[in-house]
Amino acid sequence: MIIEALIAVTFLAALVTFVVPDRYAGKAAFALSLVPVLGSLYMWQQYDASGNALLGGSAAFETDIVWLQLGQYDLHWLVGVDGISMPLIVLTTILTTLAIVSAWTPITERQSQFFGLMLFMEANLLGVFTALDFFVWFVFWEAVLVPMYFLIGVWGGPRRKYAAIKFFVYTNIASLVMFIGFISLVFGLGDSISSLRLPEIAQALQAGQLGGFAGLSAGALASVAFIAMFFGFAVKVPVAPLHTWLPDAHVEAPTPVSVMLAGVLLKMGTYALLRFNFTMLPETARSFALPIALLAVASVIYGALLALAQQDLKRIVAYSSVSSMGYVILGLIAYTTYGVGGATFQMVAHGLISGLMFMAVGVIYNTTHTRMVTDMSGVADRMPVTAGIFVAGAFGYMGLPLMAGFAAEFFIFKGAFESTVMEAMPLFTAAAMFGIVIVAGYLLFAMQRTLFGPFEFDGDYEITEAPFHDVAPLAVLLLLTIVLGVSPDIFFTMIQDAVNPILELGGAF
Amino acid sequence: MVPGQYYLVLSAAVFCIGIFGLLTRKNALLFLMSVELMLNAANINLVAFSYYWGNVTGQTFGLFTMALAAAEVAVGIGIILVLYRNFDGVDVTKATTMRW
Amino acid sequence: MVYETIAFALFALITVGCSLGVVLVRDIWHSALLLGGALLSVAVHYVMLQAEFLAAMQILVYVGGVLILITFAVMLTRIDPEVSST
Amino acid sequence: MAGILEFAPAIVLLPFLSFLIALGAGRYMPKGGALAGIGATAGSFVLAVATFFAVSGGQTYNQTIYTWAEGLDAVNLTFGLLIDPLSAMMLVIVTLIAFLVHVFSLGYMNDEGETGLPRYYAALGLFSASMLGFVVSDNLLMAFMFFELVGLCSYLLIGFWFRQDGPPSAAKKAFLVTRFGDYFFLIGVVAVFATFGSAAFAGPDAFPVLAEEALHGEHSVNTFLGMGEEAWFTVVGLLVLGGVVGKSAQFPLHTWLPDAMEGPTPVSALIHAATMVAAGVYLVARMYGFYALTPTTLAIIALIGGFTALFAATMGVVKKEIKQVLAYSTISQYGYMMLGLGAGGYVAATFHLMTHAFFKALLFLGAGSVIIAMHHNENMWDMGGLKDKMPVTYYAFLSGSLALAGIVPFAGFWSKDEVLYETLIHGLGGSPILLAAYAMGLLAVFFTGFYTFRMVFLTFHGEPRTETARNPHGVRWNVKAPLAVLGVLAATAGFVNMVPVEKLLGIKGIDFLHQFLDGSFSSLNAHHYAEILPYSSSYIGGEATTVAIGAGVSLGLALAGAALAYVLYNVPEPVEHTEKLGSIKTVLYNNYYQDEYQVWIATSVVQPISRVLDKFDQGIVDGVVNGISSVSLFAGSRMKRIQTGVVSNYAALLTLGLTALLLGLGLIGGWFA
Amino acid sequence: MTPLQTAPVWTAAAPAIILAATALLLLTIDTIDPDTTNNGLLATTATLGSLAAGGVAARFLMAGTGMESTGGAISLYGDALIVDGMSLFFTLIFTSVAAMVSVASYDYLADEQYQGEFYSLVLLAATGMTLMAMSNSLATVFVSLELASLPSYALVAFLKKNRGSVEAGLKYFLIGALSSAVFAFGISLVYAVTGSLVLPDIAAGLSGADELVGVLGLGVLMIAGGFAFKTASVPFHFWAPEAYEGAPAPISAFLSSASKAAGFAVAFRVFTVAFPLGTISSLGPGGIDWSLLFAILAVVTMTLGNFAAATQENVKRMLAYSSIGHAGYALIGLAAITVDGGAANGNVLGASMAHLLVYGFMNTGAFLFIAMVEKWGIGRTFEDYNGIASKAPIAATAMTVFMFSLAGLPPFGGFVSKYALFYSAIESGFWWLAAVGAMNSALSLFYYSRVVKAMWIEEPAKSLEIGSQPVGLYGAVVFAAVGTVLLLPGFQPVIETAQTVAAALF
Repeated sequence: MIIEALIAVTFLAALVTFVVPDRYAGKAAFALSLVPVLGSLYMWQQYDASGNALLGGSAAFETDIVWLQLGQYDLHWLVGVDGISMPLIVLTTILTTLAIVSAWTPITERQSQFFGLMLFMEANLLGVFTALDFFVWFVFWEAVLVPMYFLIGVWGGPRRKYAAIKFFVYTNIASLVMFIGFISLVFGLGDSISSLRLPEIAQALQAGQLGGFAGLSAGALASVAFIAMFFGFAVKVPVAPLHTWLPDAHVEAPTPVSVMLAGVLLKMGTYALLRFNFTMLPETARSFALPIALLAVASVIYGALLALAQQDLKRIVAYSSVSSMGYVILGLIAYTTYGVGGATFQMVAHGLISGLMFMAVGVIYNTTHTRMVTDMSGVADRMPVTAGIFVAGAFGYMGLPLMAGFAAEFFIFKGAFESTVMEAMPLFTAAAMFGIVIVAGYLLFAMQRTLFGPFEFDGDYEITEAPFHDVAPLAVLLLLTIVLGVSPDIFFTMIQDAVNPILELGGAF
Repeated sequence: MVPGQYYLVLSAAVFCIGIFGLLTRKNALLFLMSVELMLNAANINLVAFSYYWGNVTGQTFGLFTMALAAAEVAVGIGIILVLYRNFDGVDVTKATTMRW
Repeated sequence: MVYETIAFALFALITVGCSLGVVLVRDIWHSALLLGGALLSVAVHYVMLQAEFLAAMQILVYVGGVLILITFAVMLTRIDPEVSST
Repeated sequence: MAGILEFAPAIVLLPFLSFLIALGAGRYMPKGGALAGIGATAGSFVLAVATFFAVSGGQTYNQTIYTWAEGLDAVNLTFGLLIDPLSAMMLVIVTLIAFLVHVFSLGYMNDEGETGLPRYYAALGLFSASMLGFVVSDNLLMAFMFFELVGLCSYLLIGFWFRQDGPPSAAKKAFLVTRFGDYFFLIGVVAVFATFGSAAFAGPDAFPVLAEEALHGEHSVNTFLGMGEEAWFTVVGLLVLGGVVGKSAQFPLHTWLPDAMEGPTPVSALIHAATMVAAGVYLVARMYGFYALTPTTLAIIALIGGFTALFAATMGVVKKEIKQVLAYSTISQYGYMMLGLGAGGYVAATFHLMTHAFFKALLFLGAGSVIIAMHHNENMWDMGGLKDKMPVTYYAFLSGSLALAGIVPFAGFWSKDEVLYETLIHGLGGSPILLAAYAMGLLAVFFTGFYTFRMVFLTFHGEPRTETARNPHGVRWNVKAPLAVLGVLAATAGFVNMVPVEKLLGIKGIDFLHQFLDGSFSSLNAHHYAEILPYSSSYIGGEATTVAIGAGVSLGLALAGAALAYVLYNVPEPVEHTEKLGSIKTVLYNNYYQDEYQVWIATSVVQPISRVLDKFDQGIVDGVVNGISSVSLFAGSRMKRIQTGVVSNYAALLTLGLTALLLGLGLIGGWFA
Repeated sequence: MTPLQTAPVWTAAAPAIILAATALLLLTIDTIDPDTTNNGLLATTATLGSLAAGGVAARFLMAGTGMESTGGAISLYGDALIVDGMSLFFTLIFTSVAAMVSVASYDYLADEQYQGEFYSLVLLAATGMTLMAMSNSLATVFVSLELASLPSYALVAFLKKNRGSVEAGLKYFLIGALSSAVFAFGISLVYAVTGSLVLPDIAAGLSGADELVGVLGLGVLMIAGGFAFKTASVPFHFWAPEAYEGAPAPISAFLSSASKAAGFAVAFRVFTVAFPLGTISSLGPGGIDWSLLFAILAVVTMTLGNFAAATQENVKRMLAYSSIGHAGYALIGLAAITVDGGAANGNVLGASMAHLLVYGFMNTGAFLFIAMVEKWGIGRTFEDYNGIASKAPIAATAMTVFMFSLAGLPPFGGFVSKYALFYSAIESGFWWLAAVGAMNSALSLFYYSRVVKAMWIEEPAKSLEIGSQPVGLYGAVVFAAVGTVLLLPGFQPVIETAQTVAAALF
């Protein structure tokens, strides 16, 4: 029941925050958000699952209740946690709390609504990462979009309306396509399943129960469903060329929201890809290895090159997220312990680091009121601590060893290189790895121009060191990044435990 | 005995004339009259086939139709009168404040 | 048999003719009048189909009720004979 | 000294501790945290020396100490320590130089009133720690990780004066160029893992050993892309070499190094002598067992080395700033080391790595001393006549210069000569490529002698050419002491390995370094490498004759270069003689346009591509997305026009619709039959 | 056969009787005190009457009245009316909508005249709808349909000084008159072929219609047209945008929710009972494939509704078009019926019914929110809605719930009902229909979210003032919102009931 309690408490916290007066909303939300943090840490400490929750492994804190009997397939309230979701839950709660703190400065109006929505989103995110019934999962999955829509639309920048609508409609259409794909798969399974519980579906698929549907043979159906689902999730990830909502959303969103968007929401896409496409349809995934690897490499390189062309710090980080998530796709398609495990690890690592980068950009923005590279230089002169953390975060993003990003990327590269899904994987891996050079390029260029050099600033604002509560979340994230980089096993063992059953399916061993 | 098809043809003709009037005339009252014609076409069928089938169901329904036609006309004329008051006429094509 | 058919044809003609008149003549008064004719001829059909009661009702309700209502409405809504109908 | 090797981790951790102390508490400490760094590096040095002697005594250490990532059903990724003669030697060098640089920094930074000292000393501490971690790495992954950390530290230190325009730019360039090399290195690491399932340098799973066995058909490994084993090993070797080329500033990735002079001079000393640049060459030496298996790789290493040695030396001859000359000399000298490694002279290259560390650190610190004296003016044309004003600096510097130029009996002579000698005999043994490399290396000797003494003469001899040169700023003990130590070392370090003397005079047993490096792990010693090398040796006349000819020629060339410099520049009023070079001058001033083409690639190729892609992304990719919505909305706006507002039209459309349905359904249903 | 152990058979029609009686009671009250300015009594009476009828219907549903568990459908008045689960289910929709509309009208009509007539017309229309759901003969279908329509015409034109309202009334009436003529003619043709008007008898008489399949087909098509008018489906939808836009907003709510549902109720019954697909599609050479007909109508209706809604500037009109779109979704219930569908037929029909119930809440709520905005006198376009949330967050939250639920987003009732609908359609093999529906849902999100955007995201105009806090409207809107949300977790009983009662039709 702890999962239910966690979600319920978070919902409750959201409700409470909604009615707290604006002045206290930020502090209240922070205090309340500590409860889910503690809850998730407690879960982590009590965590006792083994194997993959979808493939016969035991899920921790599982609850299974029939919710809706509709037609042939019952809908269950089925939640549980395995090694793939546990780290993401911890990431979600911690990042939300930090994002809330980082919102104290920039959010100056309608605070109680803002913080309430943040918590509401957290609750739904927890639902996404714990739900093991398709329907429950989908409800949470979609419900995440609603607060995000408002968070961008109400508190965002000048073009926030466009960005919010674009984000909302784009991702919703993607969800729909995915939904259709998945449901057609369910129909292809016919009578071999009796509910939409993901473990049941996954196991039926492994048992070769998939039949034809809508005039498609079983194989064709698997391919069509795979493509539809991949499309749906790829938008969320986002994989180039389906990424164009992301820069707009990031640029317009207020910093704490960007943090959540990059830190957790993008992970929903990769998490779902892993849970659905790569777990349920391993053979199909393997047969699509070439296009998927191409997309992954394209995302990495294309995203990185785009980041190189940007003048807006947030846009740079936004495009670099596209690039980083490309690695995840590459890791997933590798079907090796290090590949898939590394991809999962990258979800957490990138969550922390991109959160850190967005927050750092935000702290600078709070003071300078601009994010344009061309508008400032030598900021490190006035904000040494922020700049220092910015530099550290940037190096983390570049994959500096002993920070989480390197661990994740190395795992992925290692896993992808030795992958057996196709002959040319080493070449794709090498191509994708070139991203680490470009990422260094644009981050170093950006830092050189904004942070270093003689101090110059055209605006009317006085540039001084950011307040403690702005810097503290940065420091915490940096610390977490380093801890995870020095000791990836904190999560990596757990992840592998849940990932390995997936690999056994496709005969990777 | 006149074959049923004849009545079908007759009623169809009347129905079509009704539709024709409805489509070509702008006067709301003529619209009403055309509808009356169409309803009568239905009634012709009903009565004719009531006769052929040898039950009174059709005739009974014909009565309902008449009554409802009358009620409809009453409501319609009410509406036409307010139309007249608001739009200074009974031209149905004049009331186009809402479109698209 | 033949008489019946002839009678049917005759009244069918009247019905159709009057109906056409309703929708074709310019003056709305004439339309109303022709509608009355059409309705009456329909009543004759009813009689031929052994639905005398319905025929009576047709005359009472339609010609007696509906037509008069329409006439009233025509009177009430008539602004200018030239533009009242086209 | 039993068990001293158990303390080896402390060698790495002490500087790391000083990093933490300086970062956290540096601002509250006297000297801005310098003392912590000095103490830590001194401690490390003591431990390193102890380790060195323990290793000399035959002890070794190869242990995993931390499992970084445990693989379930997959390989573990670990950290471990490998202490063998090579790493022990390197530990001593690094800790010594780091210690001296810390001391020197007291004079260069603290006494000059710099701000941000805690940051400086923290980075210095981390730099030392990273390099030491790299040196003791027992596997390629760990090596890579510390390799990268070294890169980070160089970035932080080169860009130390971030409030100016130059240093951040140079720092960025340094990191970026080396990152480009590291890209290949990382692929190499991954490939090694994928190929051998292990990246250990030593022990039963050592990948060089596995590779050797694989080539002998005793062990099977994974190869990729349909390549044979030897071809694949060559590819892997070259990939790792990418990192080496970047970090050790070999052609064509050497461009960052001259720019890196923007950093504080002690940092330059550290980077050039013992840490970052040395890391590349050290890596090749570390996994020499792997490189020795593939002749193609060796040939490429030798060629790169020889070419770089010559190439950089020619650029050094026209530079105006003292540190620039030194920078190019560094590139050139590392070229020699690469040449040595590529030519099969494992010991020779290692030897040169050692001697170079001493004399190059010396030269940089000496240059730093001069720069202090000159109030941070680095232009040699503004100096002159300094030898009387600062004799300690002068004699130390001269010792270093003689070593650099390769004048007997200074350290550089012995090591450089051995490198060239190894190249020569192996080249004669049937590898014409090596002969070409040898020729380049030999030619570079001349240039080295020339630019070295041009520098010495311009700086110290003649008449002072500016006011500052006449009244230089004094330097304190903290500058002089390191110079003195290194000056002695530069003069004497060569005696540990006097192979020519041994060969010519037949005195056995004075090639201490050879003996030292022959010890310990059987798969990691010089002896083993010599066995697996694909070279054979051949001599001109006898062995002794060859030695004599080689040494004579190189010494002669060095002296010739020095003499030319003497003629041209050891005059009271030296002038630039570059006009005589004609158009070559421009080329040399511009460093063969190496920078230009790399900048051109960055700004005129990559940036436009990224801009075009950005346009493409905003216009086409996003345009499609927006287009779909626009089309939908347009369709909607057309579709709603049906609703004309005229009720008659509605009736007509309704009838029409009904008719259409009637026709459609009727045709399907055959109602009209 | 008795609904309750001791009650006589006619009590099965109690919901309709209660509604009619309440309408008469309202007229009586109005007669006693025609000039009253306090409409609390009228609104309360109307609400209580609706609730009572709804309560009885719910009680019957739970008791299983007219369902197989208690002996099957109860037919009244010579098979003219029939009480079964489906009629009760729809009665529940009508009455809950009527109740919400009545409560909301308390504020909306505060300054209007003829309030007694208004409420009694609403309840009479509701009675007509209830009867529609109970009709078992084409005669009663026609009469009850007119009973529901005639008050609606008057209600739409209720604001007789308002040109929009009058125009809406006129158009509604004219198209309605035309449609009823078409409908009547269709009935006459069916009668001509089968010789009966009672639905099961028509089905029995179909077998001899091989010769006259064309006539029968035309009749069926015209009858479908009559229903299409009532449900605002293409091509009989033309009245809807104007009528919904021009009518008083509570009436728009009433028409677009209850009246539409009534149309579906009667269409479901007539087509499944009188024209069983198995029989009618095998007549003559090609038969009359009304499943195909509805499939076409469904696709065209939902596409047209959604596309036209996407570019509206007027929120009410946007909702009007969206309501057309939703008619398209509900049509899937008929379109996805197959000859050998078996249980799947009942499932898809039931899913459609369940969707109509959820739709009743969310759509009524949305229109009532518009009513509230009209009451505030803010304006009708999206721009006028800018920043409403800053002044009236609760109402705006409710409206947000309606919009997202209408778009089919979780976590609201509209999501699960749409899911059930599309799911059942796929189950019947009409995956392409579900796909079109889903695609349209995606498009609809765009315009629904525009409302939300306007309310929450846009800056309010300087002049934005919200005068009053209408209690009744707030109550109704919040009630609808709570209902919309609760229908997600509480969807189980709804869909179960709907599918059970729908299965009884086959």
